[in-house]
Amino acid sequence: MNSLRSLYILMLCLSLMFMGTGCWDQVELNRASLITGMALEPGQNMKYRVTFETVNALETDPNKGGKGGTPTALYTKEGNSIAEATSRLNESLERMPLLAHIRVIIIDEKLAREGINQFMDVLQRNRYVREDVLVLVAKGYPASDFLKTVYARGQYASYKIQTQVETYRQVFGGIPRSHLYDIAQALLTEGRVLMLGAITISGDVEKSESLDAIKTVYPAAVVRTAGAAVFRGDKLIGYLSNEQTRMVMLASDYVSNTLFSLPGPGGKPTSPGAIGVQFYHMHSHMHVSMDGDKPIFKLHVEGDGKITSIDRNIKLTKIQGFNTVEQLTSDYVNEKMQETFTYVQKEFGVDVFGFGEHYYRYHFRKYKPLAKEWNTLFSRADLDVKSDFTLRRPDLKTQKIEKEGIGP
Amino acid sequence: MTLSKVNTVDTFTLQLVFLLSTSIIFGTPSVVPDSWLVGIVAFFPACLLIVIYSTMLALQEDRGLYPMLEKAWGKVIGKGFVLIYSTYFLYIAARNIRDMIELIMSTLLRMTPVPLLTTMFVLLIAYTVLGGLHAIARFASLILWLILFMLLTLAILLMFSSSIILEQMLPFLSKGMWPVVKSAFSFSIWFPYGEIIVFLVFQPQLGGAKGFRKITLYAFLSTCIILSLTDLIQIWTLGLEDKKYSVFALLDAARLINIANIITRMDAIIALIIIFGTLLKCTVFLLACTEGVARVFNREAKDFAFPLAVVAGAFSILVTRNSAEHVTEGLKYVIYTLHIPLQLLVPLLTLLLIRIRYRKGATT
Amino acid sequence: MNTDNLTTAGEELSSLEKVKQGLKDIFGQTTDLAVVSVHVGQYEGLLCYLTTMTSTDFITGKIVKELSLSEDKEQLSKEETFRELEDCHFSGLKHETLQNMEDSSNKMVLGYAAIFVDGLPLVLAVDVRSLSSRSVEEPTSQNVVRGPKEGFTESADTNMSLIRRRFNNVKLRFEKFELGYMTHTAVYIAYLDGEVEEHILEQVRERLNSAYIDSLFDSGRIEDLLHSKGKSMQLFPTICNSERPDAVCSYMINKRIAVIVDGSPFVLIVPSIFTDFFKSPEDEYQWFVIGSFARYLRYFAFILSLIVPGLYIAVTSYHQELIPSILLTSIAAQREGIPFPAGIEILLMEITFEILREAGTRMPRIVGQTISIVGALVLGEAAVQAGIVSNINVIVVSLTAISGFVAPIYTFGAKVRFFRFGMIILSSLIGLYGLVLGCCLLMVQLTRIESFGVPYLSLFSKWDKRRVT
Amino acid sequence: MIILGILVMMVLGILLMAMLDVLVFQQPFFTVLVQLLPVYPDTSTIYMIIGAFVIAAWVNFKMTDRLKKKYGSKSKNQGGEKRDTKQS
Repeated sequence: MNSLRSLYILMLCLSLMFMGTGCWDQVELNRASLITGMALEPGQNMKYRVTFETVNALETDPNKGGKGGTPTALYTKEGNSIAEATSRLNESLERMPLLAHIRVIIIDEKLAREGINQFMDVLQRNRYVREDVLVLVAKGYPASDFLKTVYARGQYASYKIQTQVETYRQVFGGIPRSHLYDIAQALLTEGRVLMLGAITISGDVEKSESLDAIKTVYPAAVVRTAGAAVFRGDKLIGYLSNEQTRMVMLASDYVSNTLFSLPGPGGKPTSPGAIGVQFYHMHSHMHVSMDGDKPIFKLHVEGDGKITSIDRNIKLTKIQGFNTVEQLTSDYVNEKMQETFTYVQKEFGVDVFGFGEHYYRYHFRKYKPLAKEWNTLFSRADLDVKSDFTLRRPDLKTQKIEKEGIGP
Repeated sequence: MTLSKVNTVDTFTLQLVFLLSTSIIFGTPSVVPDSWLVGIVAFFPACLLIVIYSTMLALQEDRGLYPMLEKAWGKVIGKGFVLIYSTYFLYIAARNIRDMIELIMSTLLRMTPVPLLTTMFVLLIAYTVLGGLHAIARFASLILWLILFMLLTLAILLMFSSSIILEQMLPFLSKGMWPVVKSAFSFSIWFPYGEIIVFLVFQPQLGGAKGFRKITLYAFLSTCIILSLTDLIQIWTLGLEDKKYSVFALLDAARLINIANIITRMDAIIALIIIFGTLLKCTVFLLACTEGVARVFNREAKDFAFPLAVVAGAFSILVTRNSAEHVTEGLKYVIYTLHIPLQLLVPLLTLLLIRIRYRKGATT
Repeated sequence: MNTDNLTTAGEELSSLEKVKQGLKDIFGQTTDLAVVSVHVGQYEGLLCYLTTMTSTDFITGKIVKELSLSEDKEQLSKEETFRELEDCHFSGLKHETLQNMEDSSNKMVLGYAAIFVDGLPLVLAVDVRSLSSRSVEEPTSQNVVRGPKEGFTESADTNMSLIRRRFNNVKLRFEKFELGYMTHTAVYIAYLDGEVEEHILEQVRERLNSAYIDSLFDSGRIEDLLHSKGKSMQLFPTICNSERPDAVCSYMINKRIAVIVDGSPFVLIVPSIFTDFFKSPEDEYQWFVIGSFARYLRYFAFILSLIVPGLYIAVTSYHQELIPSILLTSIAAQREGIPFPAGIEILLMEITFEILREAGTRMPRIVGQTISIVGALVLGEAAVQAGIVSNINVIVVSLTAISGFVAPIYTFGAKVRFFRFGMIILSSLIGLYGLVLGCCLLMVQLTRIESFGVPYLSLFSKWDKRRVT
Repeated sequence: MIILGILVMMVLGILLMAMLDVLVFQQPFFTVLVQLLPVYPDTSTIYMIIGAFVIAAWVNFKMTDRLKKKYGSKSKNQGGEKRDTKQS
């Protein structure tokens, strides 16, 4: 038996030796670098130019206190496909690229106009790129500039852009859901149009490449959300502003809390006496019906919120006060919705609101014959918006603080 | 070792985990949009299978499948059929190992050589086979808790990360009911439910005809419910259209979990749970195969465990060259050439033969 | 005279000289052999005993007083005095009459005093055994906050009395076995008649009778003997041991048998299943919610101590996509300058921890405190400062080490630490897949073992009567 | 007998797979069989099959028992008086 026992010990040592070298799939953390952002642009002599944002781990850790270098390093590679560009990354990067932690993919405007479906496949097929990666369209600036912006506290650009977009959607709702998964979803489902978030830069990019850009109070260049990019099929056809995107998102029930500021009685948006109404739970239901060959869209928006500011004196102690504000908000929202609807009909002629998808899901048989020319039908349709909002409470003050008469 | 009955709850869990384990990875083949209906529709013809098998058992005082084959077809042909069934079980075990390895290679590892992974897995299976049916039944109840817990957390986390949209299942029966019924009859009845024939082999230990009928009915019912629920979750998250394009639908559904960027990236855990399931399923198949081969070459069933397991591993590498061949073979050809004859025709013929042969003489 | 004496030493014991010579031959020059000439009735006699097996005042108090009483009786023949001595004087003590020298010497070794009468072939052996043993103290290895503080001691008699005192029940049975043909140690099994499964009792008796070992000093030795025969290497212990009489009694109530070995404070509980190793008696004395919470905590700690090092290696060097990005960047930042791969680093720290633990137990108590200070501060901090080991590695190793000690039964904890090394090696070879295979192996092993026909880990199946393993 | 069993199962398995491949690839039986045999890229399956046969031989000729007899270790609890050395 003891000969067998010595055999066991020998095997154990063998496996230990094996362990030292580590086997096939082992990628040591200090011999790998995280890729957290990608910017896709049309290349000069190759089809695509891909800029990778790699993270220098020591810098991103504030309490670790790196040597003050920039937390990220950008590498640009050209290739006839995204996969080729990624595999050529090691021409200049010495470590193994880890694609698992990509947060943001920024597509250049020119590429988006040619159609994004031709190069999207590698991102959907690769197991490392998660489905909840943000895909954004760069408006007005080349895509790689967005990764050049620098921020304090060791934050890297793509982390900042992702958190900014997420919080903006929660607070205001002015940017659509534009994850990788939504692209596949939009391209496949009937009657649904692809809408991606658009971002732009305010400030001058050249100055913001080095760390001293964040020493000034007013940062040199800041990434700003710019509403939504509308696609016909997979080709970019135009942009919507933040407010219009919010209205479209509200129609397709993606917005839960937002704030409307109703203009004063003067009729012009800048007239004094505006009222701010904050909503926390908003829902919208659609109903699509065909009248002959003209579709009728009924949209019912409900909201539950509170009054945040009144610039003119409305007595909120009386029920009448609340009713007037609710009436004002619903008129404002109906009017804005109608405005956006006609703008989209004229400008893009593409069903951005999701009425087609609703009709496809709930009345498949009726929708089937119309499927081909739904967009033309959409641009002829008319919208009937009904919204009822309930405002619960005026926060801390009953009405606007003004002196009514003499004495208390 | 006296052959004592495995208690009923353990048999139920064994059959349930056996039916659930591989069909969870791929779900019912999404040839038809409403694939979750296919699972439910396939339940009723599957009961027909139970009826055939339990009458076979009742006729022969609960002796296993192999003695019944020999009794019905006589010594030589009977032994031939036993060998055919053993190869059939070995082949399915090889296919299951191949499925699992495909999953591992596309979610967890990349460059590790497949033969090494298969050999380690196969040696583990052989070790479990040595344990005998009682140990496997208890192991099944352990895994059942794991699988149910995993499915539950998956559903809850998906709900919290608000990626379950009920509307996505909606164009309900857009192509009408007939494709669903057709796919139920041509695929789903054989794939998860038909494989219950393996349990005919261990009948003396699993509680005879009456027990078999009752337990398998409950097992089929709960499998049908759990499977259609998993399919529903996949459809709710991925949408009817997108489900066709993902190789591992449950995995893609699990990748959508993202709660405040902390509880995210759960897909590897799904892959791990499926390893447990496949381990159990291959063990049961190999146990049946070793039983058959031992019966033909009249040696102890335990001796065949390790060699046969390694052969199954070798077959799992040889069985297909690429996944397209794997899928087409699995969906179309294996069903017509293997599942239908061996799960339906041969049992029916054996039934008739026994009834004719032993109608006149006393039932020996 | 000497020669024939040797041959006939067994049968005829008439003259005292022969007896003395016979004893000299058997016992040699052991200093603790006492041969005292004494008066039995009116006749000369010899009192022989081993001084180490009894206390002197016991001998003077009991035996000598009785013998002197028998002196002033009237004239009786040798047999009557011997009978009278046996019936009335020593009736209180356990005694036997023997014929030959070999039996009497065997009895003397077990703590009996042998009384020879000149010219009478009979020998009276009286039980005078009274060993000084440790008094009942608090158990060292399994202590509880709320619960009795009594622990078992080395002597089997006090252990049995501790158990009997808790069971004022006629059904409690003790059975004596003798093991080890060199040491003849006494092994008792205690059980509640009617409660215990008959076929388990049969197996235990059969195993103890057929046990073939030369010496037995601690109950640990017979643990693997009590295992079922022919089973290959069992990864998990199937016999639970405990130092606390209340724990043993609570086990005995739900159908267990206690095996008490003379000379070892650890009483074995047979058959024991997986959940017994996580039961500490304290759980019953508290509110059941807290008790069960503590128990689930132990299960969680058991799993933690097995899985966490393997998981750490797999996640940092094989599947980076499994952990959120912020956590990964912070780990990457810490591991920037570390020379070793994660597997070797964890193994290094585990081995240093094992050395520390071993030194802590072997080191005499007073110096023990320094070990923990040296270990934690010097090795942990210095290694991190020197950049050999990363911070998170120290956290992982210490977390697993501590959670390894949560199992109430020490031997179980020791085995779990052994599996952890296996998991580390597996997960550093092929990542998470290896870890899962390791878990599968353990789970398969768990569900396969049966201790005495009782399934080791079964959620549903009750005890299986007919299985014999 | 075990080696024979394994051989039979091997042949039957390969025949089954070849039959299925004939159906799937619609090629004649022999070309399919050649592709199926453990030639590149599955050369490792040859080692596995050889391994299977080695284990089968090992179990068939009860090598472990022979090895035990040959260098059976002097287990500790032997020795002492010449009792009947019944191995426990």
